[in-house]
Amino acid sequence: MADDRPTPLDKIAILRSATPARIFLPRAGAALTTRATLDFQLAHAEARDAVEERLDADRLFDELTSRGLTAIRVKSAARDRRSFLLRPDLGRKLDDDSRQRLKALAGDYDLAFVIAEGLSARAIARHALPVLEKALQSLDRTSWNIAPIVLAEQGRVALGDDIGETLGARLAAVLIGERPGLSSPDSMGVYLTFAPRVGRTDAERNCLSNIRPQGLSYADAARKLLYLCHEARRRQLTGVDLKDDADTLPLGELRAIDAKS
Amino acid sequence: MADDRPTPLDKIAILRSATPARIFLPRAGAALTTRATLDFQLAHAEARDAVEERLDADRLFDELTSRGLTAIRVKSAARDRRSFLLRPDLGRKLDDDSRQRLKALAGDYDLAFVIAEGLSARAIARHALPVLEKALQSLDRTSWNIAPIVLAEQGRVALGDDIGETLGARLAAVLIGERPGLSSPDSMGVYLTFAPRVGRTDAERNCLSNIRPQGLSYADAARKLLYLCHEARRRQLTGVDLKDDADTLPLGELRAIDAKS
Amino acid sequence: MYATTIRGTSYRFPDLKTLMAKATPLRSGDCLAGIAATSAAERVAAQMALADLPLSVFLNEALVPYEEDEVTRLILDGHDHNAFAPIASLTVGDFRDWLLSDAVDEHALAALTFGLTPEMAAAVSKLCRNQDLILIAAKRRVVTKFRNTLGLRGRLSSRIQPNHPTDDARGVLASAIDGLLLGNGDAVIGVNPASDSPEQCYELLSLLDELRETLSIPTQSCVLAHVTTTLQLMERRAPVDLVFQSIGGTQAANSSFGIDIALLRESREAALALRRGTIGDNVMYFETGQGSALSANAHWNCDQQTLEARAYGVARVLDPLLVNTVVGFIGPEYLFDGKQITRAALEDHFCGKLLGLPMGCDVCYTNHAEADQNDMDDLLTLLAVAGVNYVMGVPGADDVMLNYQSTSYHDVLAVRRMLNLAPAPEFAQWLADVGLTDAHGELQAPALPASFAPLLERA
Amino acid sequence: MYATTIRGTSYRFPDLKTLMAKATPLRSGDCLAGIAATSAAERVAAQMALADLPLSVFLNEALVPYEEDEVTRLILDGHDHNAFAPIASLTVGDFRDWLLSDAVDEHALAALTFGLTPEMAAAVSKLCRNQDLILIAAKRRVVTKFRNTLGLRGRLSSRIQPNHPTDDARGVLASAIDGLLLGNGDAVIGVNPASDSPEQCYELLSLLDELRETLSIPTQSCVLAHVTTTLQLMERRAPVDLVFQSIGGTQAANSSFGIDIALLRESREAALALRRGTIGDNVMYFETGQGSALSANAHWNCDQQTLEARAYGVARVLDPLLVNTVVGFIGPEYLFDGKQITRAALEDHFCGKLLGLPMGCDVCYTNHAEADQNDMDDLLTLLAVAGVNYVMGVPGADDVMLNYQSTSYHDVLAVRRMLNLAPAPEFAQWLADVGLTDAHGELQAPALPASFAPLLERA
Ligand code: B12
Ligand code: B12
Repeated sequence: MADDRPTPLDKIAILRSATPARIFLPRAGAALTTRATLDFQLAHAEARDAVEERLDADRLFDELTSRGLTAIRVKSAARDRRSFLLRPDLGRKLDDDSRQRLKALAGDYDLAFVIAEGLSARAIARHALPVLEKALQSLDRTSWNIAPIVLAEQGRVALGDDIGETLGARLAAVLIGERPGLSSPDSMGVYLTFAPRVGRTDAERNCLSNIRPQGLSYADAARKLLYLCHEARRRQLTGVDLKDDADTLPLGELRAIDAKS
Repeated sequence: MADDRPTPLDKIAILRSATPARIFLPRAGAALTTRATLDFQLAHAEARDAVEERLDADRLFDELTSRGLTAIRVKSAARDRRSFLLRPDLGRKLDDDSRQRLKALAGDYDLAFVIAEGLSARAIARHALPVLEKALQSLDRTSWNIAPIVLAEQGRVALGDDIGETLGARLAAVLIGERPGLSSPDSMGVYLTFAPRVGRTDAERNCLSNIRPQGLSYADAARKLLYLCHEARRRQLTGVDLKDDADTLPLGELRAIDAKS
Repeated sequence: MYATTIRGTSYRFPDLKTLMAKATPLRSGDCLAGIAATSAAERVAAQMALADLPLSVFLNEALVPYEEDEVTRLILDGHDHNAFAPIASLTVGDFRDWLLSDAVDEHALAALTFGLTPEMAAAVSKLCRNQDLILIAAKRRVVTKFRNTLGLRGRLSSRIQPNHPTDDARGVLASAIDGLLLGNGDAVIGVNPASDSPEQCYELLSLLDELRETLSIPTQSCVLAHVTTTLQLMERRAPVDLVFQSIGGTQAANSSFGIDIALLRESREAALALRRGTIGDNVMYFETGQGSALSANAHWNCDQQTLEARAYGVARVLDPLLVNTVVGFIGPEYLFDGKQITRAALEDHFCGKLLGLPMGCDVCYTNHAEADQNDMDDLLTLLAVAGVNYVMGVPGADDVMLNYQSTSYHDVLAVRRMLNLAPAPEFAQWLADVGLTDAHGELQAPALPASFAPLLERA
Repeated sequence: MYATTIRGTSYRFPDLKTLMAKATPLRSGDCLAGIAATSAAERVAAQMALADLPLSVFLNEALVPYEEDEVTRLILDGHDHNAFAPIASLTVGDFRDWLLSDAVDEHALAALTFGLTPEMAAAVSKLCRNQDLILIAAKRRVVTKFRNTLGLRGRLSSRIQPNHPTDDARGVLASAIDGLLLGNGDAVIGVNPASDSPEQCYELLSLLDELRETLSIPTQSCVLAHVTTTLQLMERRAPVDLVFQSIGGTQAANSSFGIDIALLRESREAALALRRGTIGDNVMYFETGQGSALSANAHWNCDQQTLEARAYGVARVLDPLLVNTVVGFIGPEYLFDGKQITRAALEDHFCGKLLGLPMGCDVCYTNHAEADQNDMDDLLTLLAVAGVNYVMGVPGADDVMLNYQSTSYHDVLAVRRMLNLAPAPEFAQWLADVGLTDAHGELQAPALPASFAPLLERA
């Protein structure tokens, strides 16, 4: 019944695989066909569930330590999922107990990694560890003193400021679950902030987004992060004045620069 | 600024007092003027509060007994205001304890009065007692055996069926708070049901509505109720087959008929 | 048994009515009845299963037993197989696509009318987004006549609802005049009587008739008493234009209203016999609204929207002039908030139109619901885009007798202006003739037409 | 100190910004900020006090300190006292009546533009019902030009938003072609780059420019990178049609975005110098949205809607081609559900139009908000009635990079049909020329115009 629009357009069909976007959907009059409409509704139902999911932090913590990484678990001041969603201020601040425990670990760190479920626990469960590992592999550990990995529950991006400041880190990289999309319930972002401290604005950070198999690959994410970390240290800043020019340099060269710096 | 529509229409202005309705409101273009709009919003805020109000049942109970009336307090199965609003089934049924206590009073009654706050506690607080008293005055107590007055919390109209059946009354009159309107937060209704029992439909009851000073007066309400009670007993029914023809008879005549019946 | 599997999870629905209920967008009434989907995923699963169902299933599986319900009998016995032919082979999902498709126009929809059962209309509505409900309904106009022509494209009519807590004649008159001065009242001037007194209803009927006659208004009047009262009054030769009645979607619901189909037919015959219509003989006025069957425990575990569509099945065999879903009227136990009210209104209007009814809507809410005037503004606009036949005009949107908020005379003006809609043609002409509107149909600065003067003398 | 007394209870508001906040319809962001009214009664009290306030108060009491905020300085220093004259003596309440009145038409509103401060627009919007917001906004059209004419009455334009999680050229191209085939893209073909790499942005710009050139589409393209990136790229002579930037309503908010007004002006000059516009030189594209200032703790305890209007105060001095409130984009902490999103969108569109901006709206929601596609259907329809300049066209409404739901190419089609709206005239002509639409502007059955072939060869 529907005017199955794309069918005659064989030439175009080859483009369909080029994007996960819902392109070339058939139309019924001026609307989507029933099938496309219901697919959408289903995806919405699933994405809603994804928002409610919580991270299995015990498990991730075990995985971190079993890989020989020192890690510490903290919580933001948001007590439950609803207060996390409606009170971003709470998700940006450590709870008192966490702050005390972090303080005890304070030191002279070049870089602190923070893993926060943010709005997608699934993203973190899937991608945090691989990206972290790749990043740690690339970094020259003789020149980068890395703080214990901080695994944070109910955290927003700016929680990294509080954590970085408390730990005394010169750079904080927050791996965080981006809000779940209809076709991408597990997208991860990394936000990098030089001289993290409470009150930093987003203009003072850099961002890598859409990290997941269908988006920015683990390898590319780690490479770009390496570039940004290096440049952040060299130029003593992150934010709008630091652009992601990683693509202009091959990874080998990057590593070389990094080792020198 | 607004085209103050009614002002030139002096002739019409005299009609304004004929109704509490919001007539002859000035317009601004195709809309109400700011003043009229805000008056409306205020009334809405107030009406919303009225829905939440609960009846001071202790006080009403004391007033009933201090007038020498035998009364009993019962509750519907609705526990709180929200469940009352969203679960009419609960508001139509006695809770277990109330049922037991009512059963103990069961007898051979011609008429049971039920007072239920329904959707407007204010209506009941203001109008239940005066209407009840006027009704009781009119009824010939030698021919009408009246059950103890039942004061019910969180009750819907059909709670009278459960109560009437439990008490063994041949007729139940439920005085109930109608939903609060914007200009009438305290409107009371009376629903009369012959041979009340659980499962009666609304087609089997009669209704007097809009009882309040700006609506049906206490005296008229009592008069109409008397007529309906009388006819209900005479014709052994209430509902669509019984029309309110009280107006065709003067009160004296009604009383006379009542005494005879 | 109906079932569907989504990514490994399988969902089962024991029968058609359960499937229909689970496929319904969330609303409090279905939750109250205990038949709503328990998760968004289950709801989509039900919609997918429903989409794959052939429409003809509804001719074979009755949601309310044929033997026990005269509405079911009316629906199934009255089904027009020829009209059904164009869609006979479609699934419910295909049917939605068919309705939306460019090829299906006003005529195709009109031809389909009696080929469609209310349950089919309800089913397809459950697969429609609000946008679809608007797009499809906008294709279909249903035109009816009594003393004027209602429902034409580009028109929006309104009922003047001049209710008064004691049915006071002057009070009713005042409200009605207010409405007329604001260009309202072409659908009907209709009073809900506060009392059940036939005497009082007679007086109201006479009052409205006199008003209409005095001003020569090409419209109709109505006193919305119980049909049995109106029948009595017609016997007494009261000036009854339209017979009003609330109706529901099951025999049991109607019986809780004290009516059945025979009684409705009888009242229609009686009204027709009065021959008061000048240009048409649509003499019935029905009101409906989701939740009434459930409230009367007369719902057979069907979802409230399907039952609402079935009420339209009753209405349409009686050729009404006006049908009106009083959508937010009862309260939050059936439609919780502005969102549910909006969805229900669009569904009702859509189903009613598909079934061939001259649908109006009482865009309204009570003070115990989670809704406000902004929700009504939105809904009124959406319905006007969807081509609703008429809406209510209540002074200041505040009904001082029924205790709820509806649309105001001003709202009608506003929406007509917003979407360039005019009143019924005969009524528009009258407004111009008495000087209430200018050459462009725009309402004039306030002035009392000369013809109104005698009326006021007496008031 | 502002105060009002209602039936004996007196309500006090220490300053103008508190009064404004308390007078705002309920929304989660103001609750989060701790400045919302705590009861419906307090809200009405604030609205009543606000209604009685002379508009001129806003020229004397700054909500954000003049000394500390360049946006305040921009607003107050740029106020046009002559244009303000017609309303100089009005209260905020009177001003609402004035805006609604029959006498005030499109020209009166256009003349008023720079006589109005953003705070005045915000204030009056708080007294408006949704219907008023629609009625008034519909009077005002704002027309802008670059390669086509946007914002004319009876037109609805759309942005093709062909985002891709890795900025893949073929993926972006595929989405863009889909949009064009569905008649979208007259406002702009605009990609949000997933990465912050200037190199990647350059490639996207070249891709879009080639697409537009190859097909001779009378439209413009944009890569929505940070303005500093776009500035760099313009220096490198990348084909930049429009400069994009997110903006906020306070200096602090803008600084949290890494921008200030001087930077915006500089970028505008750079874009103008490229002389790429053929029929006009509106070269800026701004996005805004309630909540961004609060999120950056840059809100000075002002309500989010007032700050949103102030962002328009920034935008309008830069003569943008497009401004777009991304209304439900951030999440439930600022706009909780469909109802709040709808209200905010109508307010934003209203304020933007009054302030003279070519307002579009990203009718959208995230999956953590209490909203769904039905809410968007409603809102899109309402905005189209209100005369919104343009909306987004996202394939299947699902942005696979930004992770939220917006309006689809199909939605644009649907609403154009529903309300009989056409694309920008030059673009409509192009659609007809390449054979995508028929003589009535209706989209044709699917077929690939010959001109698209070479493009696909290379893809
Ligand atoms: C809501 C309402 C309805 C709803 C009821 C559904 C529901 N679940 O609530 C609907 C739309 C179905 C309805 C239908 C009718 N109603 Co009605 N309804 C009202 C209204 C606006 C509010 C009632 C209320 O607040 N009740 C209080 C709450 C706390 O109690 P409840 O248990 O939840 O409500 C029950 C009763 O209200 C009952 N009910 C509702 N209407 C009627 C009418 C009669 C005659 C009876 C006996 C019972 C009854 O239904 C409810 C569920 O059991 C009143 C007006 C008012 N200001 O009160 C008119 C009102 C009571 N209804 C009226 C009428 C005439 C009718 C109809 C007969 C109209 C018709 N011609 O069909 C029908 C049929 C009623 C029936 N016999 O079943 C008249 C009664 C006049 C009179 N003095 O007899 C009133 C006063 C309005 C009017 N003037 O038109 N109604
Ligand atoms: C929501 C959002 C916004 C909101 C943020 C407000 C808020 N309170 O959430 C608004 C609309 C204000 C916004 C603005 C901008 N954003 Co933004 N935004 C997003 C989005 C859609 C979701 C972010 C998310 O889920 N965060 C996770 C939650 C759990 O954490 P959160 O603490 O609540 O979120 C914080 C961060 O998201 C941060 N943030 C948001 N955007 C950006 C951008 C940059 C560069 C940085 C450092 C931080 C940042 O703001 C939030 C509050 O602090 C992402 C796309 C995506 N798929 O993730 C783009 C995205 C992160 N934003 C992007 C851009 C470019 C911008 C702008 C620079 C655009 C512009 N030209 O002005 C501006 C300015 C940002 C700044 N410097 O402040 C890009 C970043 C590209 C990159 N790799 O650097 C992304 C990937 C989208 C895109 N491709 O266009 N954004």
